[in-house]
Amino acid sequence: ADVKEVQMLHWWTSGGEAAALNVLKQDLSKEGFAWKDVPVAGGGGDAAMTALKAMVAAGTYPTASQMLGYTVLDYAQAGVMGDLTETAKKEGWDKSVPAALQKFSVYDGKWVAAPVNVHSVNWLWINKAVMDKIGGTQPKTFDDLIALLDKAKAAGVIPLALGGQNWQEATMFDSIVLSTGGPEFYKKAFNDLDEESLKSDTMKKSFDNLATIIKYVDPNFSGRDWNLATAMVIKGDALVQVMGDWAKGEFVAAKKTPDKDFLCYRFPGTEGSVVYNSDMFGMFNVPDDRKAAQVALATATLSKSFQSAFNVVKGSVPARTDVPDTDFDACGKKGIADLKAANEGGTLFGSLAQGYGAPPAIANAYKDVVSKFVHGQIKSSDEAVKQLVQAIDDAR
Amino acid sequence: MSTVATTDPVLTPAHSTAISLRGRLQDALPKIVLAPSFVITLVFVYGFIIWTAYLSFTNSKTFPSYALTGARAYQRLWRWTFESDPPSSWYTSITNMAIFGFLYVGICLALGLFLAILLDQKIRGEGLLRPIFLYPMALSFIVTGVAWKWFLDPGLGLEQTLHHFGWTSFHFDWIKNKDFVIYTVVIAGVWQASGFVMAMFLAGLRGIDGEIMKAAQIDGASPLQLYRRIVIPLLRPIFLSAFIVLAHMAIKSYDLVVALTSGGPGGSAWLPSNFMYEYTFKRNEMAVGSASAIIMLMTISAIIVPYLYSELKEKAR
Amino acid sequence: MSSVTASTVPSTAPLSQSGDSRNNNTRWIGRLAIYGLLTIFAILYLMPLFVMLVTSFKTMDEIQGGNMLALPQAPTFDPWIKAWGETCVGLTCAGIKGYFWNSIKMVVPAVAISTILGALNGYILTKWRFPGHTLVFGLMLFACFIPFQSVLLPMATILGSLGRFGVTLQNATGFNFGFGNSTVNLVFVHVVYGLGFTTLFFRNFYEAFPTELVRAAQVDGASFFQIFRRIMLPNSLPIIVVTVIYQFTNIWNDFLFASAYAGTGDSMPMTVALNNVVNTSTGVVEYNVNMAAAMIAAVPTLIVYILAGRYFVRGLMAGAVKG
Amino acid sequence: MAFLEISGLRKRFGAVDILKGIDLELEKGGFLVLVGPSGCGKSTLLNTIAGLETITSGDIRIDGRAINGLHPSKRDIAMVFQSYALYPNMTVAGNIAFGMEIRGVPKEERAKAIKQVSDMLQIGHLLDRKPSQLSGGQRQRVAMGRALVRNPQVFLFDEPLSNLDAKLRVDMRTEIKRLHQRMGTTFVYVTHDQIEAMTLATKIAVLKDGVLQQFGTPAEIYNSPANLFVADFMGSPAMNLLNATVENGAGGLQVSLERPNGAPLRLPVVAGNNGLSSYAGRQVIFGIRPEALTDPDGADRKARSLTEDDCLIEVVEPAGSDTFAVTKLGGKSVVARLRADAGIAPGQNTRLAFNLDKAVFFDPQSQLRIS
Amino acid sequence: MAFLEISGLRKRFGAVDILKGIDLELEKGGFLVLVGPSGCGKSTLLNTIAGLETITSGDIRIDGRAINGLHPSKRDIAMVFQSYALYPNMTVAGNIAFGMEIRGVPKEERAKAIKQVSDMLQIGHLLDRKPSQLSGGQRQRVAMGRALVRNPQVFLFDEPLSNLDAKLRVDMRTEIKRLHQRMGTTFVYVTHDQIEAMTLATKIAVLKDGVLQQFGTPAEIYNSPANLFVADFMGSPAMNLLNATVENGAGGLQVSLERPNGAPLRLPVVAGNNGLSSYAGRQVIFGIRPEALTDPDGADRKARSLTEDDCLIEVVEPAGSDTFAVTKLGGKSVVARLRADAGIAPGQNTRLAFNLDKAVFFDPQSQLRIS
Ligand SMILES: Nc1ncnc2c1ncn2[C@@H]1O[C@H](COP(=O)(O)OP(=O)(O)OP(=O)(O)O)[C@@H](O)[C@H]1O
Ligand SMILES: Nc1ncnc2c1ncn2[C@@H]1O[C@H](COP(=O)(O)OP(=O)(O)OP(=O)(O)O)[C@@H](O)[C@H]1O
Ligand SMILES: [Mg+2]
Ligand SMILES: [Mg+2]
Repeated sequence: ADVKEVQMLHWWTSGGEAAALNVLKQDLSKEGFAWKDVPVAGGGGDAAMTALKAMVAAGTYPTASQMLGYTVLDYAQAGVMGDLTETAKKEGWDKSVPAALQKFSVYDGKWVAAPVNVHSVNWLWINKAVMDKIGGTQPKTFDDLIALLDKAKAAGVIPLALGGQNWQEATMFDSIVLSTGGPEFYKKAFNDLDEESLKSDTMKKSFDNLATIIKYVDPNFSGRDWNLATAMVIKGDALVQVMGDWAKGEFVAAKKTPDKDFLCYRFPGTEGSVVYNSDMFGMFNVPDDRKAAQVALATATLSKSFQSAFNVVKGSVPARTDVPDTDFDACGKKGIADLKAANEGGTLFGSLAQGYGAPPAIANAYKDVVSKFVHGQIKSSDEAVKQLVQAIDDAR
Repeated sequence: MSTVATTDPVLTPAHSTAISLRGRLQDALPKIVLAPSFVITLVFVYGFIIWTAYLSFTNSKTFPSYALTGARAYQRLWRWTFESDPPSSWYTSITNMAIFGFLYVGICLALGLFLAILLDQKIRGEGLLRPIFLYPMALSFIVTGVAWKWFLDPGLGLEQTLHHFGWTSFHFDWIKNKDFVIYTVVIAGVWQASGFVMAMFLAGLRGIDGEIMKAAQIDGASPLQLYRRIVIPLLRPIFLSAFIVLAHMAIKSYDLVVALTSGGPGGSAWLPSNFMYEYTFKRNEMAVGSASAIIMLMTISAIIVPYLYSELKEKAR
Repeated sequence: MSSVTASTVPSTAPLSQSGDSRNNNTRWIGRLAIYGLLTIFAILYLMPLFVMLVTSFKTMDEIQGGNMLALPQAPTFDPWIKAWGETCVGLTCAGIKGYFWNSIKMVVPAVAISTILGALNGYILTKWRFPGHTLVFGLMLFACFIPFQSVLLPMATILGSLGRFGVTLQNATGFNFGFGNSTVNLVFVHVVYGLGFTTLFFRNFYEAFPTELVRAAQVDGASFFQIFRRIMLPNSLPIIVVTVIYQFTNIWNDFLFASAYAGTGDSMPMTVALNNVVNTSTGVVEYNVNMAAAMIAAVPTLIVYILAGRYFVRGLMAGAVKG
Repeated sequence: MAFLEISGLRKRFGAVDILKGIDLELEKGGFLVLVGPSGCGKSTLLNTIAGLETITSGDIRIDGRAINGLHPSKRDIAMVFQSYALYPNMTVAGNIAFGMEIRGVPKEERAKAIKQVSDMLQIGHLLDRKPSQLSGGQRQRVAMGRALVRNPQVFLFDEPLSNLDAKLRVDMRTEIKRLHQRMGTTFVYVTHDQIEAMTLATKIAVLKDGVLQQFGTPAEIYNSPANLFVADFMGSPAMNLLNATVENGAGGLQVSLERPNGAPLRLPVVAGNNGLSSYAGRQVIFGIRPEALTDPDGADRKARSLTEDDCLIEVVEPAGSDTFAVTKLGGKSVVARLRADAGIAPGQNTRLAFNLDKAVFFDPQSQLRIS
Repeated sequence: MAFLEISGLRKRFGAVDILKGIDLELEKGGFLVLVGPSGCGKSTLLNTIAGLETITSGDIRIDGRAINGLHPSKRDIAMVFQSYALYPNMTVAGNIAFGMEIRGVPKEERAKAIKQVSDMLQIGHLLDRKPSQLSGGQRQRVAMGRALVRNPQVFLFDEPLSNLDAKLRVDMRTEIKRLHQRMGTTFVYVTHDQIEAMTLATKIAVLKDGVLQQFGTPAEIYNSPANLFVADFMGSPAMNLLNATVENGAGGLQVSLERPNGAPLRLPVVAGNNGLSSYAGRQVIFGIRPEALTDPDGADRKARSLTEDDCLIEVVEPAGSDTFAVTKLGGKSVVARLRADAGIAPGQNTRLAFNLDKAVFFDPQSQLRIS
């Protein structure tokens, strides 16, 4: 490969994301580095990770690859990641990047990845027109939420828009657990995988809450893509969706404005906490002559200008806490503030559903259980808790 | 033959070495030509199967690790094999495989043959119809999966359309139902592959000697009997080909399930290939993925080998 | 001739017509049933295509708002234009048109090589049998079932080593042998894993091929390869068509190997590009463009179907042997 | 009324006329043998009767019923194909029994029929083999067995004995004759074997290039060929056809034949051949069969007009039961059939006897027989 | 030294012995005709010579060189297959020229050769057709053309004329004979046609069930059959083989045959048949060919021992050139060949002449000829 070239494996192929990456590409080209695109979309990065594994097996490392959470650590453990500590020091990443993220971008004291953004998943997305019609207000507790959903139901609107795919269900459940058990509980159960918490009554209550809320979903939800669920809210067929902040992109694409056409609230009972996931650019152990390009990429990625430009488009918030929020919309501004607060207050938690709470084997086992519960293969919350403990134990 | 070879050089020593050298090369030529294919198969298929089998006894996670750690992966699979309430993903996969494999192969064979026979009746516009039945193969399932998903979705597709036209009692929500979702996979799978099976049978039909068909007609065979007694038995080798192709597609149907059902409600549409892919690449439990691959291969050989044996034995005489 | 027909037919018309017309009636009903069935099936098969086609001419608003099966209210060609020349595949936004060539460069050699090898293998396994031929065939056949997921990594390792070997070789000799070239790699992989099928197809077709013809050609002095080229191949058109259809489709549509071994822009095959257009993790999905792109991507395969279909000829072996 | 009626039958393949208006009538239980040069359309005619080829124009009736459009399986016909067309996937027994099976004949009955017909065809030991494991003649017999087990309205046989050895062929021929007499079924039979044609047929149809040349009983065809083609075609070795001049000689009408050396050969013609007298002084074609031209010792002593003369023998062909000698007459090679040990040698002058009772005469222009 | 030598040749298919030790020698330029009942192994023998079937044991040599392991394409052999085996994708011309093309014969030369051979086979007008568009006989001629254009060391013909009409067959036979004489190539030829066998062969091999019964010149085979099988097999209609008792009669040795009605028929035997005298008083099998048993008018007047007697005619079969009559003698049906218009009728007593010069005798136990 050409030494003045950045080979970048990623799965950001669609409109907004690609446009955002283009900013990076242009930043690099200003410094004289060419961008060699290796896009592999599909399955939320599954296909890309498969391709990456093949590349690593073949010994043809890309300069960098988009990666999620524990994957970075796996690759670092396998000894294929590069070392960006010098750059990190120079750029002061240690201070600006939240510690929760550093858990994944620093391995064995060495910076191996550059975080690009922080998504948070404990959001409610609400159609304002419908909200106004049924006279609802922002729900503050889980029960508020149920009351609101009841109102919608009475008005003949689908109360809750949900896509019946396991990651969507689990993502919603992340929020429910946080809301039901509080920050401490969430951390213990879903980040530390504490068995006692996992089989506690609080967890059972969480499942019961899930069972309650799932009743407000229309019967055809199974298998629905998340963006179709979002579309239901946009069109006013449904009142609310529980989804990560990437859903905002759909609203924006449909030319809707926050607070005017739609509302973004934290999931009731999770105010002050942020359940996050983050995209990272893992940096590979490339030959020395390609290092310069890699450093340039890492620097550009964590530059404030890029962080701002990218995240405005992506709907997420910057991965460093010192980026001004001027270009962000209302929801974005709220997100930045929340992240900052959570980081400082120690209430920034990795999303288990999104692979930031535990390694993929466990995260997927968790999704299995939630999904089976939602679709009735697991019939009671007792059973669900038992299954959850068992599945996580298996996958450890 | 062997006796001949020994007498050969004795009687005409002068020529025979040259002749037999060339003759031997000549004799060996078929084997020489076949050898690369065979060696490639041995290395890249059987070599890799052994590699996979090896991995299944290690503790490989994200990456292969080569320290043998015992049959833990198999123990887990074994336990999962009987976890039916709630069903483990593995249990779902293999039961789905049985349903899907049976229906998919069966319906594709039947429908493919049926269409081929229809098309073989000196049809005008055969050239137009053939690609219509074949084109589902050509389209990437990533996209056709979406189209099917909509089509089968009670809120978007067929059901809603029929309601729209006044047939409001029509109800078809298999794709949303954990007990029926696998049948929608069968439908889409059949739609995709039966055209190719048709093409295979059509090729077979075109190869049958017309005189034999005439003879059967003279013997008084009705068209039905003609096909049942003469044509279909003559297509036996094609059945073998079609069966292998379909069985392999059934076993490898991965994107079909994902694109159409995203795994189905609660993972109820999984097939073993989904399981394999999930564990090997998504869950980074390569040992389990490898073990499931080996078990799949063993199951296949338990089904295929006797079939192959009976099919090939007879011909070899 | 026509005058003769005209003069002879009337004399026998009354009787023959009564006989004929009854038979003609049943024949007519039969034909009608056949065409009817074929039409019904054609419609069923076309249904999903209809959904795709309709969608590809709709605007996004309409897709999100309306019935999937409804005709477009305001048909638009934009999705097609976009799919062809504007949509983004990763960061390159020039549509999918550029990726055809990558795929063709890979598919054509892979199909040709695997078909020819399969034909040769089938020829040998039926007409040049040797002890153990059944075992060899059985092994090649069972190879069809190997899950591609489990060959992905070891194959990558081997291809990687070959690539490094190629670099060394190139440095030493100054000549590029193609090792490590991702197109070459893909051709290789597809040939390896297509062989089982192509061999299967041809072997089972040649099983019924009259051995007398091979013998006659041998007596005529034809060599192993001459018999293959002059006698076997010309009489295998239908199975060649089937094999080409199968291989072309599978290789053209393969995503797993293509994404793993040739994901970079310069050699990215069509499917990876299409996948990148269609699949999105957290972005907006443009269904109309996706559908259009999928249909455009399938055009070469369709062309193959239509062209190859002409060689589904009947009666190839007629008149060859008695028996 | 005729059982099998073919009228104005025409068949073309693409631009080529293969059958050019065939008219035939065969009574129920008749045995029609089709003969003609290779490629003249015999198999095609059989195929049209069976319904395996469409008819371009014309009519085929069986028992008064036009069957033009009738499907082959409805015609109640059994056929032996020239190319056998055995079912390769079935055993010999399966091949033979298929037609009965289709008709729902009970198993025991089938077994009995198979046994009977396979014994007759001497293929009893082959019943479990597949066609690919049989010799050419065995295949042919299976093809015949497949037809013979059935009891159809019409049998169609396309050169069913061509690959059998002489002995077997005679046996089979006898069996066929017996079968025909016993069952009274109508047969249409293609053969190139003159003896088969003569012994089996109740009627012979001679075809040439898709045109019917003559249709009659074997004796008519052999003794009174309608034209030069039929005369030449039927009989083996063929009838000698020589240029001759009709003369009014001393003892009545006579024909004169040129000889290579010297005086023409003059042969008196039996009185009563009226047509010939009008040709006096003109050229005719004189036809005499080899068996009517023998060594005097072997000649028919009862013949009304037997003429002997010396001829120069050019070639001698011993053929076991006979010896054929070739001489030259009327500018042509003439074949005589002599006894096996007539003791002649090429280059010698040998006395030959001409049996003029058996001579026929043709008009050189119209090629038709003068009668 | 022999050109084609076959020694101890054995061939088995699976568990069945097909050829059971064949020994043959044929001189260069010889014409070997293989005859034998259907399924006796003729085609198999031809195939082993061509190298198309492997040999189980034994040796085949051409020109002193063992060719057992040699590839068919290297044997320099041309062959006509019983099943034709035409290349369906090639035209007639292509079929004929294929072998030459493979051998790199220039185009003009090929064209010339095609022209020549297709004229000879009368298929010149079919050169552009595909095999599927030909009649059976035309296909067979193409198969023959494919062999005849070549100039190999050995020609192998497997029933090459079986589907041709009698006239064409005679023409072809003559052409083959001419070709053989002109080229001096060695021929191995399978036929069921007795006349073909007799007229073409320099040597005939009679096979039965994979065992060579007799190998000799045509005259030897016809006149001195080695055993009952050969006697019975060669000749059409077959030789009459009757149970007889040898007696020392008044005029020397005589044989006595039973007759259905009354006194046995006594026939004096030509002196010099030494072997027979030791059988005096014992049963033998008396063989006489139909042509040696005729109406007295048609009998060979030169025969040394001609006996006439009345026989009861049971069946009469007119066959154009001859009439065959069946009578009963020695407990068996006996066929006599009479002149075409011998004027006999079934049920009548008719005088028949026995030509004892031509009689042969066999030992009933060993079935071998007594000489
Ligand atoms: N593949 C085979 N397996 C078993 N037996 C076979 C096979 N091929 C031929 N035979 C048997 O071998 C014997 C000899 O066959 P071959 O073809 O040589 O006979 P043939 O003398 O040519 O007879 P025909 O005159 O009928 O052509 C036959 O009895 C036949 O049934
Ligand atoms: N499909 C075809 N296309 C064109 N011509 C054909 C076709 N089939 C047969 N013919 C021609 O029709 C003529 C008659 O063929 P047919 O098979 O009836 O001859 P046949 O009398 O049976 O001859 P044989 O004695 O050689 O079998 C032949 O000259 C043949 O070449
Ligand atoms: Mg014919
Ligand atoms: Mg034979």
